[in-house]
Amino acid sequence: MILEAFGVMLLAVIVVLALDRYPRIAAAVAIIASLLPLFALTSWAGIMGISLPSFLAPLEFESSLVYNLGPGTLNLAITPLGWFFLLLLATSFPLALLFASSFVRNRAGGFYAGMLLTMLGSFGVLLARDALTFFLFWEIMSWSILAMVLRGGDRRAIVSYLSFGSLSAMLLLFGFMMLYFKTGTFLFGDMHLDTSLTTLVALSMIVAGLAVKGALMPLHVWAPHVYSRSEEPFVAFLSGGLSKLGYFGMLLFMYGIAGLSLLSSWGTFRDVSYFGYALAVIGAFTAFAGTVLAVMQDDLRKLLAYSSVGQLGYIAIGIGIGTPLALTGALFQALNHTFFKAVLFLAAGAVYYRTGKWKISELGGLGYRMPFTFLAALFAIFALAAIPITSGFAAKWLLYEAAIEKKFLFVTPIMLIAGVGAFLYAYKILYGVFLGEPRYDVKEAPISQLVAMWLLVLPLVIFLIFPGWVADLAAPILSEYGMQPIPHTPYVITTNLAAYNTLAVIFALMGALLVSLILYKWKPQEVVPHEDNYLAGEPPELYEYISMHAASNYYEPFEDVFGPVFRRGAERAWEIILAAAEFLGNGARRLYTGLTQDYSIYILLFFLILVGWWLLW
Amino acid sequence: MMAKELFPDAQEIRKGRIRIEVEPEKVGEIVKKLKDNGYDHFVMLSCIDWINDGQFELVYHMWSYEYREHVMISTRIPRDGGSMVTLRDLFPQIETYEREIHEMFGVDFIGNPRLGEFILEGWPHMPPMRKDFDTEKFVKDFYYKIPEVKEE
Amino acid sequence: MRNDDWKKVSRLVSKKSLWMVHFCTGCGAMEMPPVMTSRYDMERFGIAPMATPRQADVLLITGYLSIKTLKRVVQVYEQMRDPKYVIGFGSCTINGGMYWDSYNTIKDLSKYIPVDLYIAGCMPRPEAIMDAFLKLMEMIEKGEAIGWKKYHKYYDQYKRNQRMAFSYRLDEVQDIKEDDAK
Amino acid sequence: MVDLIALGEQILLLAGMVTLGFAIGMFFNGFARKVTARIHNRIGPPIYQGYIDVFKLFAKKTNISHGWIFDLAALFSVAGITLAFLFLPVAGFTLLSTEGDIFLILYLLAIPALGFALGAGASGNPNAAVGIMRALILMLAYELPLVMVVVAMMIHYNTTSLATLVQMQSGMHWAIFVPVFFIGAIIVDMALQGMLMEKPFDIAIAPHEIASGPMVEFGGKHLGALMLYKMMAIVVETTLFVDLFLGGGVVLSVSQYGWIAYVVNFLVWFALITLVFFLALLINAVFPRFRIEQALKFYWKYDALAALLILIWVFAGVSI
Repeated sequence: MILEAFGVMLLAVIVVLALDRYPRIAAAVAIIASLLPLFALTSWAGIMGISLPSFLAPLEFESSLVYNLGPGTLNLAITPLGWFFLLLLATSFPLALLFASSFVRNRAGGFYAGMLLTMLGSFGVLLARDALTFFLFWEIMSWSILAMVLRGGDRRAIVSYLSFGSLSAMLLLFGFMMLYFKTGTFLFGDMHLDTSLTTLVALSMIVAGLAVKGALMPLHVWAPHVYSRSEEPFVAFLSGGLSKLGYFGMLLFMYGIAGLSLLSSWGTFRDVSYFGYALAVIGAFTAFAGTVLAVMQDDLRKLLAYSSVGQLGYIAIGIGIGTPLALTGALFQALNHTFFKAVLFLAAGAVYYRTGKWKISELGGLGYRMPFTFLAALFAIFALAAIPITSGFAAKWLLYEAAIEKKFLFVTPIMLIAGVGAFLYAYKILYGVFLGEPRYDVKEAPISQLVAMWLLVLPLVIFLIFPGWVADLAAPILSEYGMQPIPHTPYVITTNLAAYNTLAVIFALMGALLVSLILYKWKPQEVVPHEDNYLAGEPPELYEYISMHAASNYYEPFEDVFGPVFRRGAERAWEIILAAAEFLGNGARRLYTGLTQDYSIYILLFFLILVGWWLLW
Repeated sequence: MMAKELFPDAQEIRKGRIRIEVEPEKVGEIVKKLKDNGYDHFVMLSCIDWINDGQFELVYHMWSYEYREHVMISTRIPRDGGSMVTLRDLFPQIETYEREIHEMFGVDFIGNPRLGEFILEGWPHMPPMRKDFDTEKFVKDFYYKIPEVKEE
Repeated sequence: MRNDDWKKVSRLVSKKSLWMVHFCTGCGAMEMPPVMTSRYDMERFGIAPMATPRQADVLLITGYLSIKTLKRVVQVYEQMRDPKYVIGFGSCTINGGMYWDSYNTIKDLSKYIPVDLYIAGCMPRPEAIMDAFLKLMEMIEKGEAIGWKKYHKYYDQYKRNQRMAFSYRLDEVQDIKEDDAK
Repeated sequence: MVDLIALGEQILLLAGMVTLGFAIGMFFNGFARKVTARIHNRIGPPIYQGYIDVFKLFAKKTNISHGWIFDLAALFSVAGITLAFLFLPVAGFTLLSTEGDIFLILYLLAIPALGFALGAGASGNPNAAVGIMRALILMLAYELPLVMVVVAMMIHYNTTSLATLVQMQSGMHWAIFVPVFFIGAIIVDMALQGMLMEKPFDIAIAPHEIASGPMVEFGGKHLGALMLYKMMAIVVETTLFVDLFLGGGVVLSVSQYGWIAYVVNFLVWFALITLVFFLALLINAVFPRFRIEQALKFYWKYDALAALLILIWVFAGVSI
C-alpha cells in the first residue's frame, strides 16, 4: 500500500514536470498526490486494527513491510515515533503546496516536483526500519532539497548547504557502517549494541550527522542562508517539517536503538547520561545563541531562520534530558514548531507577495491592511513566544519542568532567558511588519494563502485546549522505550513538581477578558487617522518626508552589547577550520613534485620510519 | 599672516577688531584668503538696511583663534534687486545665515539652493526686517482686526 | 442617580485630578519648577505634569506665541480629549505684552483657542499660578470652565481666526463648511 | 447542586480578590506619590489620589483610538494582569495557583506586556516604539538574575508550584531566613526594581525624553486601563516576591485559628507587599535613571554574577 503511494507520488512528479506551463493544474495535482500517502497510511492503520481518527488513543504498531526491490530490500514499517512525525509532515506539506499554488509563478513544475520528491524522501525516512533504507531516503530528501536551493540561486546558500549536507551524509554513512561492523546487521530491530567505544563513536557520528539537518549549533551555518534564499512555501516545509527529521533520527537512534540504559552505561550525571547531558547543553546554547542572533537580523527571513535554530534547540534539550517528561516536551515542541514556524514563513511570504519587500525596516503598518494575515502571524508569534493562550506554552513548560526535575541548574536559566529573548524578536516582527506607520496600500493576501495559514493555526488552538492529546500521542513512543507516560488528562498535565491546567487558564482568561471588555466598552470612542499622532505638535504636512517608522536598527542598544560576541561567530569559526584545512592541503600538495628522486626519498623515509619503529618497540 | 598684513588698507577700529570694506565681487576672494591664513572661524553674516542710501550692508564676521582677532568684511549691495553670490562652498554654515537674511530682508544669494521658507511660515508680505516695513501699522491692521469669537 | 447628579459627582472628583501639559514658550516655563517642587508643591492638589496632550486635561500656554508656534498649539489642543481646559500665562497671552507691536506674535490667545483662565503678570508669581489652579478647580466644580464646549460650538469662528492668522491675511478665508466640524 | 454552589463560591472569592487587588493597586499609586513627595520634602497628593485619577480617566467625555489593534492594548493589559494575579497564592488564599506554577506566572506576565506593546506599536508613534524597545530589553535584562534565583530555589525546594512553596515555608520557615536565599532576595529585589520600572530603571517610560514612551498615544479610558494594569502589576510583582521569599505572608495556619487566620494572614501579606514596594520607592526617589545598555550591563554583570554564586552554592549542595 505504502509503496503504491510512493509510486503514485513518483508518477505525480513526472506529471507536474510536464505541467510546467500550467502552474494551477500542477499545484492541484501536487496537492492531491501529497494527500495520498496520508490516506494510504490511515487506511493501512485501519487494516491493522487502529480505528482512526481516534489516533489520540495509545496505538499499537507491530507488523512491518518488507519490499524486495531487485538488488536490495526496503524495510518499511509504521512505528509510533514515525507516525507522530508523519502526522506533522503530512498535515503541513499539502498546506505549503496550497500556499504555493498562488505564490510560485515561474517554473512551477520544477517546484512541485522538487517538493514531492522531498516529501517522498522524508516519508521514507520516517518509515524506514533499516539503516540502508534510512540512508537511501535521507539522500533522496537531501538532494531534492538541494534542487530546491538551486532554484533560489544564491551561491552562498548552495555552497553552505552542499558542504554541510555532504558532511551530514558522510557522518551518517560512517556511523551506519561502524554499527554494521559491530552488530552485523542493518536492521534496526536486530541491532543489539554493546557498551564499547566504537558504538559510542558511531552513535556520536550519527547524532552529529542528524544535528546538521536539525540545525544545531555549530552545525547550523547552512540554515540561515538556505532559509532566507529559497521560496517561502518550501522554506515553511523545510523549517517546519524537514528540520524535525534530524530530531526524529536522534530519538530513533538514541532511545529506539541504543536505549536509555546503554546511554547511561557511559556515565551519568544526576541520572542523566553524559551523552544526553552534552546534547542538552548544546541545545541550550543553540536556543540562546539562535535567539540573540535572531534579534539582530533585519531581513525577515533571516530572523525567522535564526528563530528556527533557536526553537529547535529546545527539542535537542528535551531529547538530551531523556525523561518521559522531557521527551513529551520535545515532541510537543516539535509539533508546535512545525505549525507556528510554517505559519510565520507563509505569512512572510504573503507579505512579500503583496509588497515585494523582505527587510523589516522597509515594511510597516500592514496590520490594518492585511488583518487576517496579521492575526494568523500574531497567533503564531504568541505560540513562538510561548504565551499561554496558545499551545506553545505547554511544550516549553514541560521542558522547564523536566529540566528542573533533573536539577539542570545552568541549562534551565539559559532556556528561560532564551524564551524571554523570543519576545524581543517576536515584537520586532510584529512592529516592523504589521504595526507602525502604514506605508503600503496593499490588499489582503489571496484566499489560498489565507486558508493555508489559518489551517496551520488550527492545531495551535486545539492543542492549547487539549495538551493531553499530545501526551496521548507520545505515550506509545515512550512505552516503546520502556518509559512510563506522564500522568495527564486532556486538560491537565501533572508532574512531580506542579500541574498545568489549561481549562483553568482558558476560563480565567475568558472571564478576565469579559470584564475588561465591559470596562472598556463603557465609554464611546472615535477612531482617528494615523496622521493624528502626537509628535510634539508637529503638523501632519511634515510627515511626507519624516518617516515615523522606527524599525530600522530597532534593537541597537542590544546589538551594541551582544553584537561583538555573537555576530558571525560560528561562520568565522568554520572559516578558520576551512583555512586550516586549505593550508594543510596546500602543504600536502607540495609533496607531489613530480620528480622521481623526491618520490624515492619518500619511500626511503617511509622504510626508515618503519625500521625505526621496529627497533624501538 | 594677520589681516593687517594681508590687507594693508583695512581699517583697525581698535585692537583685535579689523574692518575691511570691499566691493561685493571681492568678498569671496577675501574670505577665502582669510580662511587660508588662520581665520578659520566664520562667526556670522549680518545685514543692515541703509534705507536712505538705498543699500543693504552685508557684514561677514570672521575670527582667528591664532591671532585672537575679529575681522569684519563689509560690502554694500543695492536695496532693490540686490543680490550676492553664496559662500557656502567656503563655510557650509553660511547657508543658514543666508537663508535668514533672504527671508528677513529679501536679499537673493545666487547659488544657494535652500532659499525657501525658513522661520516664517507662509509670510505673504514684504520681508519684515526692512526698515520700510511698518510693524506697528501691520499689527494694528492685522492682529487687532482679527474678530473676537462672538457668542450667541 | 440622575444624569445631572452623576455629572456633578464626576466634576467634583475630576477637579482633584488635573493633569497638565505645559507648552513652554516664553519665560513662563521658568515659573513652573518652583510650583511643582517642594516650595509650592502643586501635587498636593492632585495636579501632575504629563508628557503628552493625549493624557492631559489642562493646557498651559506659558508666554508669547508666534504664528508658527500657534499652529502647534492648535494641533496640541485638538489632540487633547474633552473635557479640557486652557490657562494663559502672563500679559503675552492677554494682549501681547511686551510683544504688543511684533509682526509675528499673536496678541489675544482667546481669539484662536478658548481660554478658561488668564493669569496676569509679567511673569506671574508661583502664588498666582497656584491661585489660578484653585480658581480653575472652583470653576470646574461649578461647571463654569466650558472652554472646550465653546470650541465645539463656535468651531467655525475659531477655525476662521486660525486660518487668518496662519495666512497673515484677513481676506483669505476659505470655506469652513467643507472642513469636518467636530 | 452542591458542586455548583461551591463553584459559585469559588468564582465569588476570585472576583472579590481581584477587586481587592485592583483596590490595593490604586492605593499603591497614591501611596507611592505620597512617599516620593515626603522624601522630596513636599506634602504630596492625598493617599487616595490613585482612585481619583482612574475615575477621572474613565470619566473623560471623548476617547480616541487608532484602530482595533490599538484597542487590544487595553483589553489584554487588564485581562492579562488579572490572570497573573489569579494564578498567584495571595495572602493564604491559593486562588488558582494549584493549577499552574511559577513558569506559568512568568509567562502570564508577558500577556499584558505584549498586549500593551501591540497597542503602542499600532499607534504608529515612534516614541512608543522606542519605549517598547527599551522595555523589552529591560525585561531581558532583569529576567536573567530573576530566573537564576528562581531556578535555584525551585531546585532546592524541589517544586515549581508557588502554592507548594508557600506551604513549605509555613510555620515561619521563610526562604529569606536561609542565608543563601537572603542574598537571593536582595538579587530578586534588584530585579523587582526593573520589573516595577522604578528608577533607576525607568528609561522605557522616560517622560521628558520620549514623552512617556509606550503610553504616548493613550488617553482617557485607554490610559485608565493601562493605569489599572500598572497598579495591579505592582501588587502581582510584590506578591510574587513575598510568595517566593516571605512565605506568602502566611503566619497563622487556618486549621488552627479558623477565620482569624485569614484576617491576620491578609494583613501580614498586605504589610509585606507594602514594605517591599516601599523599599523600591526609596530607591526610586533618590536615583537618576540608567541608560538601557547600562541597565542591561548592570543586571547581566553584577546581579547575574551574584545569582551565579547562588546557583553554584545550590549546585554544590553546600550549607542549605
